[in-house]
Amino acid sequence: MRSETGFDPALYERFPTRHERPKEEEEDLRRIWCKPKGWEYLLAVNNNYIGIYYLGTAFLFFLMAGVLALLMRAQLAAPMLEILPQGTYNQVFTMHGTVMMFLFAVPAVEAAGVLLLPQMLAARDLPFPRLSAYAFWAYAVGGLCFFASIFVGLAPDGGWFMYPPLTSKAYSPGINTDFWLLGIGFIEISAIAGAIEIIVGVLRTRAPGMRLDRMPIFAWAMLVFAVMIVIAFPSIILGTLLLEIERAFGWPFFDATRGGDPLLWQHLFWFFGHPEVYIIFLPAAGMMSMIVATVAGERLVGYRLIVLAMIATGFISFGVWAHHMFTTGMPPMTTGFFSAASMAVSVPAGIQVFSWIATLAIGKPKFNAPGLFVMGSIVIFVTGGLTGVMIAMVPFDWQAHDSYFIVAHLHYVLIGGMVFPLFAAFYYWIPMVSKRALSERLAKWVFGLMFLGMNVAFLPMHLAGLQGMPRRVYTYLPGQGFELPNLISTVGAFMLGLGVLLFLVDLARNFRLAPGEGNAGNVYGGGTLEWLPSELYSTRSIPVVTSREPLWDDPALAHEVEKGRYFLPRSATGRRETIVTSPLLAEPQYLQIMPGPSPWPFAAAIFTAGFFLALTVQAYMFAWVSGVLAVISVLRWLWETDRPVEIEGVDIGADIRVPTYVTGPASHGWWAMVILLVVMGMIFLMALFSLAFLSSNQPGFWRPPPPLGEAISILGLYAVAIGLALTARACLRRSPFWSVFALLLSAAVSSAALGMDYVSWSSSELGPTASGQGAVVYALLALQACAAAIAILMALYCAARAVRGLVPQPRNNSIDLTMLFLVYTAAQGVTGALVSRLVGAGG
Amino acid sequence: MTERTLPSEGWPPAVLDPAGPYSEPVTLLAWVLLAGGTVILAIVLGALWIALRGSPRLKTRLGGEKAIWILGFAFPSVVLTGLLVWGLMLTSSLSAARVPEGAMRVKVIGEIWWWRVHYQDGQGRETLRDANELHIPIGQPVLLELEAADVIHSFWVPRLGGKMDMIPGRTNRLLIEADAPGIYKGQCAEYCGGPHALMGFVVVAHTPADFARWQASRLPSQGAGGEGLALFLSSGCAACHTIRGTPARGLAGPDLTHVGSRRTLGAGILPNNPGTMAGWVADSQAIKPANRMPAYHQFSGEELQALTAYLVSLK
Amino acid sequence: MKGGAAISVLMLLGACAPVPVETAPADPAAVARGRDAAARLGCGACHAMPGITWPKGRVGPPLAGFGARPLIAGKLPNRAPLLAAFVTDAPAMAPGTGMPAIPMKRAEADDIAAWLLSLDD
Amino acid sequence: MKSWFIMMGGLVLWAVHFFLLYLLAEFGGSGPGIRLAASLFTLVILGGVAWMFVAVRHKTSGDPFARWRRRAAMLALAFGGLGIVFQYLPILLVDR
Repeated sequence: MRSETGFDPALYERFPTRHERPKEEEEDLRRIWCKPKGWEYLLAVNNNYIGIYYLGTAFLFFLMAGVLALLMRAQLAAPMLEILPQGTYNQVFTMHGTVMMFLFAVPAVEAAGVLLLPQMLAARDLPFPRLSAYAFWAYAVGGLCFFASIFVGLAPDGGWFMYPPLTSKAYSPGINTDFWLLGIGFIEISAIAGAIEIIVGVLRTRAPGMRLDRMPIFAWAMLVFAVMIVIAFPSIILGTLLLEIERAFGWPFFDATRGGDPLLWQHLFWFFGHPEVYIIFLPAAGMMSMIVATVAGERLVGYRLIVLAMIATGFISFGVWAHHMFTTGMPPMTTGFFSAASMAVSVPAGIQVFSWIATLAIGKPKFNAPGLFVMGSIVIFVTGGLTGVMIAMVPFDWQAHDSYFIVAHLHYVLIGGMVFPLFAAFYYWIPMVSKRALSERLAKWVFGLMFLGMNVAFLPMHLAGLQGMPRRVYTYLPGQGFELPNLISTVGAFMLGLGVLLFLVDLARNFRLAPGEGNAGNVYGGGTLEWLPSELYSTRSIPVVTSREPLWDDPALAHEVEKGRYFLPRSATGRRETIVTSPLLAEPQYLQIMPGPSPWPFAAAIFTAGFFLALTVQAYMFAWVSGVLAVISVLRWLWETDRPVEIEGVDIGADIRVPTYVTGPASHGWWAMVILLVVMGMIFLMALFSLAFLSSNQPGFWRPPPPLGEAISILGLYAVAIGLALTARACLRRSPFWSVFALLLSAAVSSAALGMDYVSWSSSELGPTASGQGAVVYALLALQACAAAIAILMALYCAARAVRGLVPQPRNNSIDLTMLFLVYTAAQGVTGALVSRLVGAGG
Repeated sequence: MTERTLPSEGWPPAVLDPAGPYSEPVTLLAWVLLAGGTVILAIVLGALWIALRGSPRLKTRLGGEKAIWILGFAFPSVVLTGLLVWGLMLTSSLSAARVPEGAMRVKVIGEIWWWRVHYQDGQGRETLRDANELHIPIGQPVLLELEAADVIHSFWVPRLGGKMDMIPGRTNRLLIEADAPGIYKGQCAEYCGGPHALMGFVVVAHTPADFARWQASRLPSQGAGGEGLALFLSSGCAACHTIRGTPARGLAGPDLTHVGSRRTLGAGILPNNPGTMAGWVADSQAIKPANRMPAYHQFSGEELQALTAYLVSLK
Repeated sequence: MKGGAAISVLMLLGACAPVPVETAPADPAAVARGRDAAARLGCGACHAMPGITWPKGRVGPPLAGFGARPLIAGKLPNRAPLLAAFVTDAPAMAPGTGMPAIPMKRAEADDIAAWLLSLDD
Repeated sequence: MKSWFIMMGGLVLWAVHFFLLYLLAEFGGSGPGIRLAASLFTLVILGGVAWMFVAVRHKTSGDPFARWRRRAAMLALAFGGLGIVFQYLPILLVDR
């Protein structure tokens, strides 16, 4: 494979160029990527700002959820204390788990990706900066409002896993549970948005020459992470949607008395919930791999092994969800599958651990702050991994499940696998964004307290679990031997808290945020591109990458990059831009023009959060107004993008010319749309699984579906819709108006097909509240209605653009993407119409 | 009746102190896993130590892909394969998918926040109803049919076997057996809201002879009746509780026909004596907040006495 | 407050009982055994008791400072033998009370009485 | 796409195997028919692993990325193969 795109690799030889670059180029870049002033900080979209905001907010949630943990440990210090009353404790433990998982862990690693990836890949920014800004603000505003529910006693109290029927309207009548279900809503949206951003960013905006096998390991980790989010999150999106519909409208998805099944929720939840653990762990492991190499002062041993280990983890982690359900009465053989996969998934983890140890062994490891946290992390994570193997054994899990043994295990895994690496990363990368590094002297204390505190807090919990102490208890009776382990745990928890407090002191003393005003520099001597001198526009020029640690291999690189002797030493179009490269070999393909700061992503985020929060407190009018305003804001932000550009091809350095506008499968927009469609497809697939699951578990409630024959005309209509959508793309060459007309017609035909499907079901006298079958069938129709509504909106948006002359010929991305969405909508409709009539048809 | 009330202090830990054939093999597995895990942790720590402080010769050995393959792939693959085979065979032999001959059958239904116990004969016909206490003979496997009336609960007696969830709409099966007479503590293991922490129960294991005597004593109430019974019937207690042999037929709360003979009150949390009975009847909310029985503030001292005396007499 | 309470207790005692108050110090071992017995029997189901975190029943009076109280159940002088008899069989000593007779050993009752009388603040 | 499939082929095969086995058990139970089907399917999948191993191993190309991709594929086959064998054990050893 000499070339992926026809680009001649020999062209790389032209760099570094010889000539001095004009001074104005650098001033132009500074002006174009200028610093926000005053309230403009709210509108910033540059990853240097959004990344920091994002990480800071995630860390704030870590601190707040940590305080909740200390409250719980205080309550459990001795038997039958009354520091937190029963009801409050139940809210506090629910919030601790929810906030740590949804508002800290996932956003924190996503934030690290947003902050670090462009620098590491030497891109000017991530490909969809406004989407990053939107994802951040929706998360920050929504998350803070959600957290505030605990101050007014309205926080959810059903546990972070929210098992129905405890969380159904009958047993949780208040709006506490709705806070969880809707509160998780915008976190799901923001996670998916971030994942799309990261996948396209990693695959398409790498510096030229950064082939897959030269990609920093952290970028690999983030790629696997983002793909996993795309596959796993749809399951929880569907789950929360269904449970909220059950609570609001009484559709019995999980109600066993009406043909639903509480176990369906557990499958949907854990199909997300277990990969979630690896979603959190992999980016942190990626950071570990980066930091270990620098700490050892040597190249990472087993780079390829680690890459494949991470990909294998990504795969196999989707085969372990039901190991949270070994005690639900699943048939023994089925538990065996999940036990086997749980064993298999520990092999890649072992590979990574021994790669880190091997790297330390060949180098001369330094015991600096990142080094200490890396070593501590290995010890803690391995301990957690070993107890993980124990509970992967089904008979042992029958005893350990839902006991404090699990609490110990999961904290070892998450603190060792994510929190310690994150602290290592704080120490390691803060010099990149701060004028001053953190204190090495204080770091030893922070590490000591955290490491010791962690072990003192969680080691005794193994014992408490084996003694028979169940999880999620607000107190325990005296005389069972639980007193001593719990008291020790509480002492340890406060030691851990003290360590974190000391870290805050260090931050307050030394952290001086200054994107674009110089930084502490490459304190630890890292070899990857994020340590190139950079400003708000990232690096002055974008280097040609010839190895995994370019800074170690080419000591002159930083200087040459700074002098503008590589790709894109100026703004070629006078706007924000970055080079889009090919996914495997990173050959330059075209120049992407990027949107700049805008109030609209911020507005869209505020209204999105407003929509969900208003729904929670049942202010329906306000919710709908907010929802409509959110959609308008999104459309308004898109309106400025995808404009026709006059400059057809530009010089991106050394007379290499690339186009500035590309359509079709090579464009970054196409990639993002395809990923979004994968997300929607997964949501729909999980809904189809729900239908099949209920039909096999609650056959007594099953009614024969309408005959398959009724679907024939529906299928025909959907086929027409697909044909029209494809025509729209083809006939744009001739006329934008015919093209838009075909799109509108396709959307209309799809809607008509959906209408026929609906009529066919409603005349079968199966209502959505009648049984689990009815509920899922109508949920499928509702999902289809959502897709159809979005399709109509997109077609109308294209029509509006055509009217204003914003649809250039012969190809246009807005038209392309709408076409893709319409084809998907029709395909989803066909699948739904067929499967819903086939499942349970024989019985 | 010889009774052994263990473990009172949590030592040895219940999971490592098995009392029957459905917990013993798991304890062995637990010990092997704990010991093996410790050894492997020691190996990793040793390797980390060598990497950080070892001699150059050892460091070179550790610092290559070969070491990663051996320690990170080959070794775990072998160990895990062995464990998996053992685990699967044990799963197969302990699971209630196959019921041994002559097993006693009991249906246990989880309620918020107590346990309904229905004894059955060999054909699955109900023979006796009780609550919060399970009596079994030693040396005989007991097949539990576990159901839930409201939300998900989980049945767990660590010394007699693993846990099994009780899920609305399903009947899960679990086998337990005790080797020695005694009282074995149980606890709900699945978070079920409110006072989930205070949802306990006890399993009482008898010798076969004692068990037969116990069974014979489970007749409809021969209690004293009188003022206590009258109060019970007139104060609304009967709306929720059944006392066989009286007009009290309520089904929402625990069957009280033999409440006086139970070891505990409030689902495994309080000792059972006239004092605790009076306290529970008058104000159970102070003892187990949010439980479904309201506080009864209307009784005079004498009335509370009479009611307590009656309930205690229901042996 | 404490001084005032002590004085009023003394005045009350002086008013109704010419005999000097028994002040024989209780055996600390008996006090400890008494507290354990009270916890084991679940006296907390009705009474909030010092040193016992659960249960904190509200049916009967809290027992903090019981040793300093002049009367048992507002009726009987608060002295060890009477108190031991009372905790064993309250209805016999104070008809009309809600507190039932509680089966316990004689020694347990003595220990509980010693413990209760040691609760003087 | 081809590059990705070569690199992750072993794991893709694992995924196909795992989900088919799970769906068979979830919707079909654990009777002898299901076991036979699962066993045959496992054989096919293992055949696929072997075929990929042979096909990828004999590719000769001097291009560094292709070489890297090939060695990555071997690793994926190792992880996937181990997983597939693990996945089949319950069919052999668990009787219900």
